[in-house]
Amino acid sequence: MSRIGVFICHCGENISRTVDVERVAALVGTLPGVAFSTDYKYMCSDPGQGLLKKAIQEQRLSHVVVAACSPRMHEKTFRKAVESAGLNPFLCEMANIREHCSWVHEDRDEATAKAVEIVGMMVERVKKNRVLPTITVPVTKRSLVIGGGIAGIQAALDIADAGHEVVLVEREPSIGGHMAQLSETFPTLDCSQCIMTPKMVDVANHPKITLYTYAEIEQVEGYIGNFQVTVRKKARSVDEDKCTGCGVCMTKCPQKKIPNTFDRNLGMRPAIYVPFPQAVPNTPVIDRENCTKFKTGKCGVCQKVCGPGAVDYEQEDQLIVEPVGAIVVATGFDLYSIEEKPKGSPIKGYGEFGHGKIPDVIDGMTFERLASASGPTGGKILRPSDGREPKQIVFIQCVGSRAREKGISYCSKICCMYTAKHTMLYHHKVHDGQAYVFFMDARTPGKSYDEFWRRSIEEEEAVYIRGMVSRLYQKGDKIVVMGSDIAVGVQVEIEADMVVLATAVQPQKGADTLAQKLGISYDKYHFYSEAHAKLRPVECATAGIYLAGACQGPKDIPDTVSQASAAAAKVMTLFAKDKLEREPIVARVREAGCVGCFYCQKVCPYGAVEEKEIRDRQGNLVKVVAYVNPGVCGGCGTCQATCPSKSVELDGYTDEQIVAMIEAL
Amino acid sequence: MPMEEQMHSFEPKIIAFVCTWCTYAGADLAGTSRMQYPANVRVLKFPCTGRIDPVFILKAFQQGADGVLVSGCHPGDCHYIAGNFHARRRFAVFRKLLEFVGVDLGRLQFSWVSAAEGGKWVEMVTDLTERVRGMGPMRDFEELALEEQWSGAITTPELQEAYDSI
Amino acid sequence: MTNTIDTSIYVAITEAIQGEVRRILSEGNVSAVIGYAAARRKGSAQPTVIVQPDDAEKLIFSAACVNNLAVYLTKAKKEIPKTGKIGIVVKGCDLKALVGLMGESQLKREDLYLIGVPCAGVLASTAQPAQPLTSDTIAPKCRECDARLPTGCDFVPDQQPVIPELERRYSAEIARLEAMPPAERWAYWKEQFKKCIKCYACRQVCPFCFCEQCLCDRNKPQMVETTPRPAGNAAWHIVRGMHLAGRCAGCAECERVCPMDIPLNLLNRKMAKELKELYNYEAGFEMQEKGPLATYDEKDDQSFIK
Amino acid sequence: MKKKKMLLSAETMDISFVRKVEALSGTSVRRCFQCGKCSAGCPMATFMEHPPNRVVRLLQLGQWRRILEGRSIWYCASCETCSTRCPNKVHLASIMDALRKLSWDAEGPSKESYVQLANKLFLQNIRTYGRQYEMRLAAVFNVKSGQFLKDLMLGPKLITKGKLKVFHQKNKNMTEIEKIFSRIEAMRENGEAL
Amino acid sequence: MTPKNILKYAYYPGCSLHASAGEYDLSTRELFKKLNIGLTEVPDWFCCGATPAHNVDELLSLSLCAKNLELAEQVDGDLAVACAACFSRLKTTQHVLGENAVKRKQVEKAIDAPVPLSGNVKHLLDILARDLGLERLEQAVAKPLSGLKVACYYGCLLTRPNDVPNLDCVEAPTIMEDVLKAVGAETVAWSHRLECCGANFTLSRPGVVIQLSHAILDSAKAAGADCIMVACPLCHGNLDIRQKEIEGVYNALYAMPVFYITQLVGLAAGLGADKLGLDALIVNPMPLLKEKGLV
Repeated sequence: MSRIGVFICHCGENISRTVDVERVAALVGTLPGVAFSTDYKYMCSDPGQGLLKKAIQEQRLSHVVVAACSPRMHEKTFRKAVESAGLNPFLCEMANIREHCSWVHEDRDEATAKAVEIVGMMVERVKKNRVLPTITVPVTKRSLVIGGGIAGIQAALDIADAGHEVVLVEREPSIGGHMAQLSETFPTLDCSQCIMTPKMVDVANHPKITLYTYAEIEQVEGYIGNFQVTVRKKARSVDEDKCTGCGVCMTKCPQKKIPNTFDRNLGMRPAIYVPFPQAVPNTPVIDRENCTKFKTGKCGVCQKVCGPGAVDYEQEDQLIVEPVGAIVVATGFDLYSIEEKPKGSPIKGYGEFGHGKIPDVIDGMTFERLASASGPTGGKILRPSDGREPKQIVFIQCVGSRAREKGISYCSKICCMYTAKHTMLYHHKVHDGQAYVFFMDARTPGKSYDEFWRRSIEEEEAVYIRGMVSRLYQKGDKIVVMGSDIAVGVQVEIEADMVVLATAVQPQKGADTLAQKLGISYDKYHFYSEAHAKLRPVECATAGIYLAGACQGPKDIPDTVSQASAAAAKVMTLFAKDKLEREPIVARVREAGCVGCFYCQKVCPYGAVEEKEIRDRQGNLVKVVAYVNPGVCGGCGTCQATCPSKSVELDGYTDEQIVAMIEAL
Repeated sequence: MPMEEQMHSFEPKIIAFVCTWCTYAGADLAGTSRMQYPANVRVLKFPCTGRIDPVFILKAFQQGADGVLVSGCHPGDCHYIAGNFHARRRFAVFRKLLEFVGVDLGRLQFSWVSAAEGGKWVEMVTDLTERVRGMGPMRDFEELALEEQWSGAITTPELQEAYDSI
Repeated sequence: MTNTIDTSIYVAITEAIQGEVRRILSEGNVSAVIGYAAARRKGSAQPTVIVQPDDAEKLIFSAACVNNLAVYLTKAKKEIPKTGKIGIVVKGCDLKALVGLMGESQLKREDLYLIGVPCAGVLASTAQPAQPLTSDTIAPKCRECDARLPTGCDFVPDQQPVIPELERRYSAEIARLEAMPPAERWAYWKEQFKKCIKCYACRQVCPFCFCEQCLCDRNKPQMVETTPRPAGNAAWHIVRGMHLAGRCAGCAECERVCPMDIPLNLLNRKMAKELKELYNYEAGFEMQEKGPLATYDEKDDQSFIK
Repeated sequence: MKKKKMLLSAETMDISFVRKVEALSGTSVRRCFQCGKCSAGCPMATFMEHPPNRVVRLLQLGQWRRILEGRSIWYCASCETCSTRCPNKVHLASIMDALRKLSWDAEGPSKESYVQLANKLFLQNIRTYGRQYEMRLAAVFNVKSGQFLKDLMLGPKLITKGKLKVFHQKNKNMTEIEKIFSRIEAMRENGEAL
Repeated sequence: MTPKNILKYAYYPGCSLHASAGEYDLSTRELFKKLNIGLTEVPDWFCCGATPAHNVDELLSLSLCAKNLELAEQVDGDLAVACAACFSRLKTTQHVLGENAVKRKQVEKAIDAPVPLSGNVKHLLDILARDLGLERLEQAVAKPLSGLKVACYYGCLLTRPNDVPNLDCVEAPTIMEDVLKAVGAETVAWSHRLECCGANFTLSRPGVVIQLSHAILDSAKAAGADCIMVACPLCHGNLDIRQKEIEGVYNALYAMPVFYITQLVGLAAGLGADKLGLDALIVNPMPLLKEKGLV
């Protein structure tokens, strides 16, 4: 028979004003199982807690109910107190007679009666409470970083510098991501390559970082502190250990007319290639679609010319399993394309801007390549169509962004700033040229951002025109831009030589499939969802997985780097302990009852349910039942509500406890 | 007693199944904002609406609840990612079943009440309480409990014995 | 007016089944076959398990072959599946149940050899086994059957059942009840549930009631009242209805075996109807990885939620 | 007219004119980011077809003709409210001065010849008398603007009150004034000043 | 007597004070005599060009003002200015030429002399409130203007634009109120102290003037003022001379005397109506002053 102690708090007058606490104490004192019942002015005060502890010891209490404020306020306080008195904290429950009673009712009798019932319910509940040991799970102090852009690089370096091993996985043949493609960066106009490449080299040389390029995530198993990640290392056809990066193969490759995607298809590359000269690693990849050897079986020049004999046509994809304790997702972004979109996609293209068929209508990233000193034009701004220098250039902001009708309603955040930057770069390179910008509004929050934008107008003489462009069309070798200046209230028409569209920032292709492998949630645009927009902006709801950079939402470089370091800090926090402690409110399976229908597995938001084989002594399979991994379980209890035979129970919220409360009505 | 008088003196029992993150917090907010509402409601805290088994609702009615309120986080706000989405389907189906066996759905209310919606909580509780007050006590299950078995004409001692042993 | 339903194809089907079963048993593709055999009473049939090729000729198919044999793969004869790959004779309605069970990881397709039966319908529980199959004697479920030709089986005799359009009684009855005011409906079901004697035959025969320990037998806690009295009965039938929602494929065995003639399938049909309307879900021949209540859509209807 | 489509190009945007305005007013038109505060506080905005902010906007686009074709600049009261409150230190009042000057030089075109006339007379007065001769100013204005009876009622009263002096004594050092006027004219002729 | 007590100024009346605003000139001279502050009129001063000049020819406007500043050099002491417009022009000239070397060269060429930028240009208000100081002003009071509710009207040119006249805060000046409080008057808080009266259009577009001035009179009336006080002949012209006309157009009745600051301060200092040219005011102030027992 349980010996329950009930403690009624006055909360100064907050409760006692409307609830007759003495009476409540007296009445609940008579309930079966209640061995001790009292009231006190401030239960949460030191003397109050003292009273509680004393009673537990003197009265040899088995369970405790504290009737006071909301458990959201003081449950932890009292459970601690109970624990320090030698009882398991989960044998203590709170009855909320303040927020749910004294504060919301005026009639003293009503309130008192209700308080008695509330406490009564909790008494019945606490009888069924079980001792719950705190759960600990081991932590593998290695981390995986997905994506080798600036976000991934920053996170990887931070974690590695803290002395933990890092596995960095990049889909492309080289790390560097979009930042490596940029010419100069706002608001300081320092050259992207100059600040990026050293970091890339650091990654390559860091003893704690294992770098897999030209690789993708195949499968993710396990849970916080204990992930098993399978990485698919695509066949490079070049042996990284043997290759010296001399580059002869590339110069000798007869197949040289392949558009270089890194240069947004403005330049050409051979079939065996590194995407750009400063690539890390500097090991070429054979593009098997376009390689004559792979297409026809003939050629094989690269192999012949390769001194160290690194070229290996037989090479195959490798699957590598990496045990890690934490994962940082930094898959970054991609640019929206104005071309027509396949049926079914919510995103539409811009027919009014020519669906990408007008050669001299380019997007921001292409302009970056044109402006980049290491780009296909050596930093000259030239028209893709005829290589002439554009004298009238028009920039259009918010293409795709903030256009519900086109399928995207969010602001891409970086375009205002990089368009301002583009006008400056243009003005520096084409002195007799004139830049125009059509914009809705300039969004320049950020340190010395607005000053930068103003500079593009006041010093670099860009003409900003407030108002969206209605249509673009080719007229001879000009592009006619039909806009309007809403400040003047008249239509504006410009015959431009080149038009640059600030197209929307979207998540990388395949972001959704990766999310499914990781078991993290994403929004309708496939941006990854953080656990809490304000208070947990770098964590995923799935424990042990963190977000960095534009994969979570449009971000500029400073924000991306900050978030990457934040994610790294989160990982280090996790790694600071050898074992992970967590509240033991988790589901457990009663194997005897479980018939293995795995409804629980189907509804579990955390993928915490695994299959477990029950075998007899001879080792023959008796049955397959569900097993809930306490490390992964989030404790929502959806499994229990779904289980037909109620063979899975959520500790702390068992059917017994709940039914006991209902029956106490 | 006469109907009106009975109606008048009738204080319905309302039982509320709520999730701890949103609605329970919302109810707390109603308290901290000192809003007032009928004292008829008893709150049962769950981690998530996903944990709420339809059987509990049935059980509540059998235990003499005159009205049941089930409330949790708005879609998308679930602390456990998707618990409330599962709950939504479960209850959509269960209420149809109850309706089909003749339970008046006026006694069963579902709602999303966020941690910021103390006012909405008060509105929910007040509305349901007053509606149920108007409908009168939930007699269906009570009467059922009083009903004798159809084959219950216990004529012989053996039957009596057999019956008692059940 | 009564019109008879042509069951002549059943003879050919019986022969086809016997031939196939003899083959698979002798070739050793399967270790046992669950099917129907003639029973003692004239025209009646009963489930049987055969392991010898020679016993194949015992197998029959007739309008009296009402049972849903799927249940023999779950709890009734749990030991059978353990013996290896099993052959089983299935009508369309039974096949749906099997498919459902696969979805709930109770069975694996590769462990089964499915012998589908083109079915013109079977007799109602009220009819005598020897009676001819007519628009009156046909089982109510067969009146609205949309699965006369099982698909995805390993073997199906190529006879084509032909039967006239029949009045859909469940649909009619559901509509009638829905039209009532709640109180009347309650009264109706109260009468029905009062009859229940808690023999649990419905649970016993249902392929989906495969739980080793039923929620309704638990006493710690006692989730629902268990007494064989109206209160307990109502609780049982409501819980049962809920647990079968989105799973029951409509073999109507529960209703058939009910000694007190409670229209149990009515509840199941109602649930099926709602799930079709709400989530466009129907039990069928395609295995679904997740049932309608094991998944969700962010856009699900929530008009009933304030 | 002011609704006509703008064709923007290096040619159509007369930046040289804008430079003149900036030189005369000593303020930059590019600084303006069209917050509209000038128009919000302008006591005369209701009389203008291009409110002050739009005047600056048109300058930014080198569309000065659109401004001078309008009456806006002649309805500016030079109260300096705009300049005082501009968040970007755009001295709009000076820009207005500059625009009037330039339009004056270009001989209009302006619908607002009255204001122009008044100003011209005012300066002539200075040139001939050194100080204002209000009586004459008013009278001549009325004659030239053909509104003989304008403010006639005020006249006698003012005279009795000694507010309008019928006789006016010239400055003794008129030559100096004349010199200033002529030197400035000279400077302009040989392009030393705008 | 400490040197600080000796106050003497070069005096630039401006055209209006020699014509339509004679009473302003008179009252100024009388008041300063009373307060024994020396005033010596700048010999042969020219018109400053006022608004029309800078309106259409800034260089001319600057040159005229520069010339006047140069003339003022002959008389010692800071330059005291009565008219807000002249004050604004002279100050602006100093400011612009101080900042813009190009323009300064042009101007110096035009007047064929260096421009004195150092000399202080002061408005009468400044002299009364700061040079003389409110204390000494209080001491000088013979007949406090108690009970007189005054709406102080600054107009646009007195304080604007930023960092040019530097008379007082551009958006919330108090200098007029300070002076009047010192002489015992009551000042009202009202909305249109700084609005423009449209002086520039007195001649060319009276309609505009009437519309703007009407708003000002209205506001003063609504604030419960007995009278308005100005420090600028142009404002005075619009509010006083055109008041009847405005009343006609909007068929309102203001009967709101419009005083020059020197008239009110003079009154308090004990000067008689004759010495303040009160008779020159179009709207007759006598009834009000009698009522308040000030004459």
